[in-house]
Amino acid sequence: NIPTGTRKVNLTSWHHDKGQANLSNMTFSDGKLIVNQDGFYYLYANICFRHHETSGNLTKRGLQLMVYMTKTNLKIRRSEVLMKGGSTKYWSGNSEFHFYSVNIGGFLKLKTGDMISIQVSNPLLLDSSQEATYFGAFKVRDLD
Amino acid sequence: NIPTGTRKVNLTSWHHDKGQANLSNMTFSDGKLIVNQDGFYYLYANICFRHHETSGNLTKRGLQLMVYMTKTNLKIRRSEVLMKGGSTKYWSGNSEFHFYSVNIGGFLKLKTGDMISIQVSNPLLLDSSQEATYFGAFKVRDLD
Amino acid sequence: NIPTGTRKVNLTSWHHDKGQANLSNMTFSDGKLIVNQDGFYYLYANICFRHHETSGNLTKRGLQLMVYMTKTNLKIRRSEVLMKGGSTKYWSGNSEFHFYSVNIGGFLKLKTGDMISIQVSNPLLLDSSQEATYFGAFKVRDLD
Amino acid sequence: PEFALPQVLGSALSLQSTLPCESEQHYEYSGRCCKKCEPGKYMSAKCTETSDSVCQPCGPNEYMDVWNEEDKCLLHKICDQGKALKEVNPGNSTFQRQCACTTGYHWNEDCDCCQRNTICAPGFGIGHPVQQDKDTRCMPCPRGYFSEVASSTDECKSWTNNMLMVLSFLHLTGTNKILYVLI
Amino acid sequence: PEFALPQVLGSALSLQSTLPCESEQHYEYSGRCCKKCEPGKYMSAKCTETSDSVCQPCGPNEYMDVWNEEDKCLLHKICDQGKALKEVNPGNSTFQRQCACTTGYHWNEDCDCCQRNTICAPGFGIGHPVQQDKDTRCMPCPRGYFSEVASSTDECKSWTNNMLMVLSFLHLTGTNKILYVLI
Repeated sequence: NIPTGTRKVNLTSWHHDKGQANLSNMTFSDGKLIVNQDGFYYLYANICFRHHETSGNLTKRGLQLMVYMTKTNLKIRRSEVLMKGGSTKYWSGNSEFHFYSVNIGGFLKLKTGDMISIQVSNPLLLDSSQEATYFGAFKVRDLD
Repeated sequence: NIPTGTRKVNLTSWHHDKGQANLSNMTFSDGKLIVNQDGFYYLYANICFRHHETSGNLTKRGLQLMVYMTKTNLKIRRSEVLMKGGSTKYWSGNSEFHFYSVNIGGFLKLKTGDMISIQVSNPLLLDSSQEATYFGAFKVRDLD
Repeated sequence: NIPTGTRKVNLTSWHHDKGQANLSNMTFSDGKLIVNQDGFYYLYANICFRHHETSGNLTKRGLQLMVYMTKTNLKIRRSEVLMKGGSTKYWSGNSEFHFYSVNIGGFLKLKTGDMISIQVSNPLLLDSSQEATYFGAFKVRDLD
Repeated sequence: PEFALPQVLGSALSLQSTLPCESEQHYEYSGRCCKKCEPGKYMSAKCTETSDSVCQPCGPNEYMDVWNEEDKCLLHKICDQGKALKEVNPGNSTFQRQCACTTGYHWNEDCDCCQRNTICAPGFGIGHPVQQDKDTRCMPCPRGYFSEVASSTDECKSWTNNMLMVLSFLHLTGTNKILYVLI
Repeated sequence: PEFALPQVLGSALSLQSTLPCESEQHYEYSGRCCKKCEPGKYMSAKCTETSDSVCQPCGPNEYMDVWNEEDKCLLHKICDQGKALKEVNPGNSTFQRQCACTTGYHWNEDCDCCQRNTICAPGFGIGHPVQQDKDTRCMPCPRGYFSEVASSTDECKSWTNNMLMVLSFLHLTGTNKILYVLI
């Protein structure tokens, strides 16, 4: 069975230049978006989870399908969850396919060197197509 | 009964100038937003589904309530799903009202002539009030 | 038991300058964001609901976990729901923890003096940590 | 400030007491006191030093129920049958459309939906007046009345007219025992 | 660059080897080597050619536990009773607040929630030491011990003190059959 309680996992294998992925004025390394310019940014993520009965039964316990966007600030060696979203789910056996998507977004102050990364629960259930699971950031304006 | 698996339907009848709807620097025709200027845009959609027992029973099978945002590029006569979101749902008969909303959003490169449209599953379950179901785009900056 | 049908409540106690909260070029008073400059703004909110069995049983009826973003226009003494999102939920007793997040966002025209506020159903179930429940707005550009 | 503070009643003389422009039907703009647009219209152009405000009628499915400076009318809401709502007043360009829940349901502000009316248990009947779109009020049947059903629409029935019913009931079944009930 | 590359050990002579400014308590800014703000404070203004960094104390419900150049303190987390959390250390301006799950539950990193402790089946008892906020560890009862209940708190009981219990049990019920058990 697919373990429901798999540990919260850091997602590192993102496309950053293929398909709809784009990167400019930010650096991408080891699954993290690194800020090059202080400013106010709009950060967002969309994560889709799915399960098909052909992948085996889910354990009877409920699932908690979650996404966390984390900021790592090397100067104070601190990681902080910026935003989170998700839902507990009861994906019973009698339906052949289950699907759930969560979207988070917010306008936040970022400094040069800040690193943005995504963690999810139950990575085995991820729908990793590019239109389903993605995250990003764009600078809206300078700091005051 | 309301068929659960109704085909994915293209939504065309949007208000573009009444109530909260607005249109500037983009063209709206036949339910599609047409891009007039190359650039990086933030695209978003919010879709609400609802069912009241007075509208009849839903079939026992689960529902899959989905939204898809599609880009059509006439030059290469190609349509591509940019973003998707939604959830499988088990709306049982014993509750008089069911409701579910899905939100998707993302920062994408668009070119003049690109056409953005929205498809949903189960259109009969749409809550079409303006604060419930809407979509849009705004240009954030020029291409590099 | 936690009453499911608690009245829609206006959320007023937001941090506006602590932690990740920020405020510039807008005024915050009595839980409302007040617009100081006409323009097109992107408005967003993320609300998390949670229930742990140690807080007592939820009544058997379903829950409807909703967020509403409202604009109050003093000139015409009118309040209007700009955006809404949420889901009906059936949080049964046999699981120790339930969680659900909803995200809404949209690009809207706002005028000086417009006041933006958030209402939710079931405020007792709110997860009030800063990464879970927040709302905001940023100006994208001037009116045409 | 966007709008001037209302004059305090009985305020003492002020040197240059100009009548306040800002009122229900007027607004101050480019140094002039101009007329707002009447209900049913929106302001397509504000006044200038040389021209008055320009007002246009609301389009179909729109309304504006106050004097205003808005650049657009408000959109009528939808009486969504899919939410068990029906239209009770279509509204017009100066009056907002009104919806109500179909019979047996009432609008619940909390869930923004039509919720089933409360079912009155046996021994209770619905209270009067029955208001559309409001939940049933169950009242215990007073002396001389009864209700033997659980219902969200039935009132308490008085014993008297039920005596006949009981008799007819008996008659129907052919047994001639008469129920003696202490009134 | 924001921070200078650490000098490679044993690097050869470099022409102008100035001591690196960037350290736990210092930062380089406008050509000077300035002092960071101590734990419990944030930096309301960076140093300039002529003035030092300006540090302000964290406000209520805030903390900063390192030397820093941050323009704001961090917000203490909430020990949310609604998630079965309780405060084990309120924290202060230099130390983050600590929460833990109420008894019978343990923090599960995966769901970010307090999960019920595992219940040890009969024949198993809880392992020691029992750690707050950690799941029960169920250990099979070794020879001479037993557990006849499913519990997340009970240890294996040794036969000896239970023999009396069995006897008393028999005594109670009056039958005098003695259980001979091979130890």
